[in-house]
Amino acid sequence: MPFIPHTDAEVEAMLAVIGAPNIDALFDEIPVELGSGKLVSVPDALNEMEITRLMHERAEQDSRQLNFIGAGAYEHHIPAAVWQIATRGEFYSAYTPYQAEASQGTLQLIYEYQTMMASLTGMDVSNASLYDGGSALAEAVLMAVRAHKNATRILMPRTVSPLYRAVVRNIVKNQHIELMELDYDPVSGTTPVPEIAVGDFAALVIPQPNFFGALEDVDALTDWAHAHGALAIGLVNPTALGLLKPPGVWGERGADMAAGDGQPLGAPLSNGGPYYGFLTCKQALVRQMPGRIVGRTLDLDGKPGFALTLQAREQHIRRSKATSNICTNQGLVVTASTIYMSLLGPTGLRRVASAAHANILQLAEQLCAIRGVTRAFRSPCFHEMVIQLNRPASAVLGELAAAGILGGYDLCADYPELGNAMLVCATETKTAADLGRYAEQLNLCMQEGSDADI
Amino acid sequence: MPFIPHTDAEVEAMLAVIGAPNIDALFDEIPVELGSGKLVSVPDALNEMEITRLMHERAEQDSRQLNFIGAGAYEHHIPAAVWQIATRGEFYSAYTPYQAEASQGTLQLIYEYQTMMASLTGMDVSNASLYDGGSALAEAVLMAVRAHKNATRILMPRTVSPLYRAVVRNIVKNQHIELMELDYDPVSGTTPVPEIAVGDFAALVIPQPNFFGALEDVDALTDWAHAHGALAIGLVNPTALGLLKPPGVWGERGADMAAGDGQPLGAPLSNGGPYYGFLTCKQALVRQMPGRIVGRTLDLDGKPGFALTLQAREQHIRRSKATSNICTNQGLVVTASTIYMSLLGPTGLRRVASAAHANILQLAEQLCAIRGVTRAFRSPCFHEMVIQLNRPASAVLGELAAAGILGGYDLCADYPELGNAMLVCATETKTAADLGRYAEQLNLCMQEGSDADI
Amino acid sequence: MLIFEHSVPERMAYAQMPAEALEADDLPVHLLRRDKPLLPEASEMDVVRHYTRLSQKNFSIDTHFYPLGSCTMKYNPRACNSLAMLPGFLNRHPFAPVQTGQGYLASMYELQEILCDVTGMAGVSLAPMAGAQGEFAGVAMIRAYHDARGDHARREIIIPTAAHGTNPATAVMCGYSVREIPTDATGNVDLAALQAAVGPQTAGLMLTNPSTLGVFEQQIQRIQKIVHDAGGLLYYDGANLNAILGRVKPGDMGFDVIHINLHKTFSTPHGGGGPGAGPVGVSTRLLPYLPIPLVAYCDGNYRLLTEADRPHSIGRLSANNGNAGVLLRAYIYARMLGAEGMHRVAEFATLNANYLLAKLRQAGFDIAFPTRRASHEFIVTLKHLKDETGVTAMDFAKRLLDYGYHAPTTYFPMLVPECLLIEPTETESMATLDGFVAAMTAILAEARSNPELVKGAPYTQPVRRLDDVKAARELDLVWRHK
Amino acid sequence: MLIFEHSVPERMAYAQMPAEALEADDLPVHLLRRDKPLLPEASEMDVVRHYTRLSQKNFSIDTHFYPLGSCTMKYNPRACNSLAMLPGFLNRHPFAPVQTGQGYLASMYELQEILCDVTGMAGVSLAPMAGAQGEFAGVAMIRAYHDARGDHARREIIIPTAAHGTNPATAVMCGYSVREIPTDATGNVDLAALQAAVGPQTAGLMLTNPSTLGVFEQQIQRIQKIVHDAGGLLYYDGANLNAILGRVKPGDMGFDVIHINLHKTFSTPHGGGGPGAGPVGVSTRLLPYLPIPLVAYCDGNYRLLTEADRPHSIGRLSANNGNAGVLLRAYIYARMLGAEGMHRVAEFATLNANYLLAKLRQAGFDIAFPTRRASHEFIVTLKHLKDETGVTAMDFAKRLLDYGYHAPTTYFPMLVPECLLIEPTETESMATLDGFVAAMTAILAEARSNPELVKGAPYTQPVRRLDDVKAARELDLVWRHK
Ligand SMILES: Cc1ncc(COP(=O)(O)O)c(C=O)c1O
Ligand SMILES: Cc1ncc(COP(=O)(O)O)c(C=O)c1O
Repeated sequence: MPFIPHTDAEVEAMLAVIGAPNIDALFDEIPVELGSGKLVSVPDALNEMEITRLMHERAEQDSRQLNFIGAGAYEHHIPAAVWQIATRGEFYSAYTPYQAEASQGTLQLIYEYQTMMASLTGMDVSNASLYDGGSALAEAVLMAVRAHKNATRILMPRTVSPLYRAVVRNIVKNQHIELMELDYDPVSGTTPVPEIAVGDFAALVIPQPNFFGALEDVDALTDWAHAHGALAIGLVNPTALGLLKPPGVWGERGADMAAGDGQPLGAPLSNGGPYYGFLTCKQALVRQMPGRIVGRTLDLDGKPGFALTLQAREQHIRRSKATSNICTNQGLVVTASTIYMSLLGPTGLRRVASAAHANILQLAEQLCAIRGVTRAFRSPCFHEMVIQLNRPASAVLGELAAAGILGGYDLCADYPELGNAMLVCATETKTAADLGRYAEQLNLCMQEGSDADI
Repeated sequence: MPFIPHTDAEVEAMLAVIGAPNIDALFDEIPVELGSGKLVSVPDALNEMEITRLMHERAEQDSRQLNFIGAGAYEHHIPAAVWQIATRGEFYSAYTPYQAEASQGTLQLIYEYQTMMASLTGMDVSNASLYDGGSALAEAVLMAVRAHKNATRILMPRTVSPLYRAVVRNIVKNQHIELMELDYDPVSGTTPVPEIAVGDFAALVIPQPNFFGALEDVDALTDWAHAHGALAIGLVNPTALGLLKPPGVWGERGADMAAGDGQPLGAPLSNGGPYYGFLTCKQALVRQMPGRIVGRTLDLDGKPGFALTLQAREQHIRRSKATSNICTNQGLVVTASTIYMSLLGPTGLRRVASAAHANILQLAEQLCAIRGVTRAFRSPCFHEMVIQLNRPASAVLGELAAAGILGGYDLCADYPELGNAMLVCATETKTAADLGRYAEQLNLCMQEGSDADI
Repeated sequence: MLIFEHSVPERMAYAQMPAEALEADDLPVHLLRRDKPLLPEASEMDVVRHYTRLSQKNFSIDTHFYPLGSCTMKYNPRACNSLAMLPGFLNRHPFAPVQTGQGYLASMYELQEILCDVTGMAGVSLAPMAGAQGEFAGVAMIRAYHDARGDHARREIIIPTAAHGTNPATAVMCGYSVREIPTDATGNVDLAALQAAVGPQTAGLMLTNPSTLGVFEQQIQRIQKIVHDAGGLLYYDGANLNAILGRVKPGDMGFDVIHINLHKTFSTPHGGGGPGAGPVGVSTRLLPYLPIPLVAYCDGNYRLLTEADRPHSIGRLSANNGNAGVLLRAYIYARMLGAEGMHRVAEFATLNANYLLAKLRQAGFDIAFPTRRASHEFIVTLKHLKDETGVTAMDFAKRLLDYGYHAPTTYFPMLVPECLLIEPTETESMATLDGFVAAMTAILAEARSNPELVKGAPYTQPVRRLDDVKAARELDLVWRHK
Repeated sequence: MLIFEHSVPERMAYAQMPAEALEADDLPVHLLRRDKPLLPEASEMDVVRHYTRLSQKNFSIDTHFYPLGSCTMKYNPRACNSLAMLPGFLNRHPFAPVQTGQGYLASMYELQEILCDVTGMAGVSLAPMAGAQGEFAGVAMIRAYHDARGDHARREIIIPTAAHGTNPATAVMCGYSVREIPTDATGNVDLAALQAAVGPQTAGLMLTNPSTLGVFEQQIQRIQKIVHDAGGLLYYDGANLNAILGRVKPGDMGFDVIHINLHKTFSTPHGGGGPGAGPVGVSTRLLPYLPIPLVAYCDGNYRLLTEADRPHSIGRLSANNGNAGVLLRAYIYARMLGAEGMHRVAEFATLNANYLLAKLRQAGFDIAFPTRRASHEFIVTLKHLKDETGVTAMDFAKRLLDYGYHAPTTYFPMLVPECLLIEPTETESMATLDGFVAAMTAILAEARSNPELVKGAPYTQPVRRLDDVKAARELDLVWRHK
């Protein structure tokens, strides 16, 4: 049987030691009325050769196109070293590092990750990861409510990804937390400082860049939150932090927490996962932090080493009083990400960010030169922008896809007020030729389409 | 600069220690008249992102087709574990294990490889690899001449791959070694026992299976060689040895050496390389063996360990008197191959061999049912066979290729006497559907072609 | 040495640098970063060498026997890794049109079907990203079910004291309070206590079966009846599914919802902490509430169902499609096992556990539930040894590392003192188990003859015993330049 | 433990087994195998675990500084590995029609061009599978050249005593006898001896430059003239090309033929012993003789040239296309370096070597050629230390392993007693070099204060010092069941 090493002779010997006549006897405590458990729709086994062929065929079906979709998952170059090292058996097939002395590889790596992520976001402390950006934001919201003690309302701008807002809602809704949406300025596409005089808000979420790719006035928003007794939660794209001011220094006192999706730092698009959520905060909030945290300590000989710490926050110790139910996190992706950040360093990350930014500017120029295409918002953007079309976005996207181009993310369902709008992304992976090809093809669609519309 | 870690400050500090004003000064012993060495046709650097895209595009150009070509390089399933482990940095980026204590991984693996390869071929000793099958055969020939002492003629059947014969010729020709070709029986496609009464032959090469895929009467040939004072060199496909009698027990006394290409044991087709040549022999010949050999020994504490041994045969000690000039061999492919053999084990290898054999039988039946297609030879075959067509093989192969099928290896240039003949291979990778697809397509070609020919 | 200690200002891994772009002078200066983040400034080789060496400091399945109870550390087939990482899968954007993802979606659809069969449930959602999120989805569905019926009085989830910590933590995240019930001396749920606990306030019961004590709950049918009769639903923590795979189905036990840890039973790698995948399966009555996305097949095409298709869904729990790459690995594994192979998993996992139990008992170890069959795992208690020698379960665990074995789970479940929860899994051979027994036996002798030796362990690891108290007291969570 | 010791009769890695085919009853029984070959009978996990752990017993570039002189152990970019192993490249049969291999062939064609530029030669063949086979091809071409001119008297190849062993061994394989000439005190060829050696019997000279002594041959032009004037040709052993890459071209030195070790200068991995690639470059007069296959570009297509196209070729040296996968890695590396990066290789390799030399000299080590610049490598001789303390170069080398550094090349070149040939390469940082100097300095002190300590080294490796004599005397080359 696949992956079972036993020979018949060994099975006999083992049963003799146990004193059981056969393997079935080992299940004699299971009430027979529960049935045989016979599998009826699991197909017969494929050997590795057969499954290899099948999966190659399927992967080839999933064709590679020129991708301009972002919307929370970004195509970046991932150095070859990243996954070659992350998938080494010692990282790949280890469990959560409960036995610290036999897990120094993973533990030291997480400590290094925490350092990088805290510094990147301008915070003091990072945990070892959460599931993804959306669930990290949900945990940040729960954390804010715990920290604030007096308030359970959260201000949530509509410029936060609608997918993230849905996730947060689904996760926190049973705990009587109210999410109050804030509308955006239709000209700038950013969130104005709220005009709510006072209120019992636990926190304000501040996305940077926001879902439209636009840059929020994070200083003003942070200061407003603090002035109103609320915590400020920065929701950030970590690549952008190569270029943009980190949450820790927003406004007068800096945001209190930062969360986001670590995918841009070394995780492939991979149909949407596995990615990972990061969460960092100021020192004062560390005991409210959900998830694993690694600390540096000393061994019996006084030599430095690493171990999971502050476990009293966690479910396996605190059970119903834990800061979260999270147990397994996204360790391997964090491993990859740590290697990614190490390979890029501050200069590489800044260059990736600026190259992406330069690309979207160039793309914006080319696309907006096309008749029927306009830019939706005036504010500066990072590497995504919203364009509005004089034809249905879904039709245009379909035509582009037929030509091998994934043109963007259709905004109509989430932001009907924007009309035929779509969110377009260009990362550092796009060459001038790629941008040109997109513009040319969109130009064709818009012309033919408007002809067709007549 | 790519892969150079130095910062400007470090360069300054290092030059100061050296006492040189700049890097150029370090080259002051090179006569200036030799020119600047400026590169004129090396293109500008691509970063990893750019080269990744380029190579992906090129690899996609090299399309995957349904392959029935063998002729010395065979498509087999390679377990995923094989190259994932072989490319671990510790194997991949180590040098030849000169410092034994710091190279026990590689050394033990080679010792295990030697054991497997010696057993597979039925010999006592194996070296650690040669370049490929062709050059291994050349080394076997040289070894036979050294061992024999009195003769420099080698009997070389025409059923040995023409490519191997060319390689052997090119490598041994400057050492006054004569290669005498033996013709094959046109009915069986195998080598009859030579009808040469006596002669000064150093060795007879015995291919099993031979280039036509047919099985030679190895016992008779081996005994004939020994009866005539010549050594017997088995040239074998290692996969076939899962099923076929190993050279070490051919005839009364067994062949003296076995050589071949290790590619079928875990090396991808990869445009022809890297593969590796294996060479095994009886104990008596060990000191004539070219290439590296690993031995087991003890350390200072009496613990077993592994080290390169019998180095007095090798060029770095013996220089002009060495058994060969080989230095670097094909270590990493041997690493992969050792893992491959371990994963398959005796049962797996036998099953691979029988599955391939069963496939060629089935294919033979289907192809020979097509009008204008006949089997060239009557003898049993392993996993390759020669078919003859009533149309030019090159045209048929071209038409098959256009339909996505690589139909075989055209024999016309090397064996014009066979007419429109080609060598067809089916390994365990082929499903019944694959065989059917080939037969159907060939049927089409033969019909349309003969129409076209009219 | 930390990666930061390899860092030198201005050093770069040049091949990873895109060309310097024009300055982003269109961006407002006050929004730009002024400091340089503390990322390493290292060469590519520095980084490769650092992390390659770091990896060697781990125990892992690929290097060691790892009998960590409750974690099902079995062989992670290498093919699952390489096939799930084929470029066609890796490069696809989650929001790319479904036509470009039929290969991936077909695999997900078939995985849903396979998991339905395995669990005996009516429907499965692959969305949850780990066991705990699967629990969350499950309990949220229980709540949605009661809420939909206007049954708002059910504010309590019943959980046995032996349960994994995620169970009570999850119940609380879903807005429930937790009522714990005890386990009886043989490791079964205390039925009387359960009977006393249920009532109109009962939203449901969360049960792990086989339990974290390593035994199959023999009264499972009565438990089911008690809870259902009280109007509650039954949640099955499927983390221990490896023990019953292909032997008995939770659906056949009458459960309403189950989560499965694919990173256990379906052998996706644990990656030093994750990612996992925690699909949930449900009985018919909970079908409408399954979290999205779900994969549907219609008109010859696979597609993802969303809120629009599933108005009663508890919604999405991830911004994208959950841990797609993990799910692919599980699918590949399932296909390689096939029905027959899957039946064998529980059989041989159970054989290994019972063999190890028998051998350790022979070697003089105290088994926590000596009258019971082990499921795929079992508990040794070192209480007597500690009383006798002062050697604790933790000391014992650390000493095992010196013998080249990862330690079993220690101090969980909490109700057995000085416990070692041992799970060998089906992929380990008899020889490995015998080696482990020999090590355990040797340590037992050491504990008696030289307890200080055991208490000082480990001696052969990159570090000696670490000071956890100091770690928590003098928090050092990020590195700073000296 | 050997893999065979994990073996149990009838155990199998089932996922790797094709279904049992029908018995091959059409095959004559006397041709069938009767015994079971001694291959391991192990589970997939056994195998993965065994070889993963085995790998950890190696030093390698990915884990250690590896200053092995003459071997150019520099960083092997990981991208070269993953890109050369893309399925499109891996799955192509060498005899597939050229239309299906244009991506691969384009890369090979461009690599030929790049290597022509780098060597300053008129043509390059990628066929040879390692340096020694490149040498063979080169000397065979020299012979073909003389033979073609009917110049059959030239039966001798001149080789400096410092040369690598492959040089004389190759000459003999090509049917030549070898005349050795000495090196002078400064490390240059002894010109008088060369002058005396050449004559009508001279087929050619094989020279390594920079030499294996780590110095650039200053009289290269005069050597060239002496040999050419005598009617011989000049062979350039390019194993040390890393020292001059982009600084000076062998073609500009007047050489007729060169081989290049791509597994050194072009950073293809050494793989614990290979595979390498040893392309040969030639001047115009040797062009017709280049080994096949060569890649040509015509009418918009790349194709392989064979005997038919190249009737004077020395022919093929491999049954297929040489080490194609290694060549792909070299091509990728070359493209990542680009012209500018290639110029920098020699500069920084030389900077590192001279820095290390200066530091070691300061630390009290004897430099073999103290008046010379180091090229990319240099020699330390421990003759005095040995006389003083009994500690040999080998002892010193073994002790370095304990400090976490791979040893330099020892006892090569043979003419310097107790030598260490040290080659840091350009990819190592100043900090690494400083660490190495500190270790060397510490061992020097140990050798003086406690020579036995050094002679007993290593202490930290999987084994202590191994008995080479026993290995050669009591041959144990294959494992046998006890
Ligand atoms: C019994 C049990 N339930 C739940 C979980 C939680 O699963 P996860 O870690 O995937 O969130 C675990 C895993 O440790 C477990 O053992
Ligand atoms: C100077 C010199 N020449 C030739 C060779 C032979 O090269 P290869 O080992 O690739 O055959 C080497 C390699 O060790 C060398 O250092």
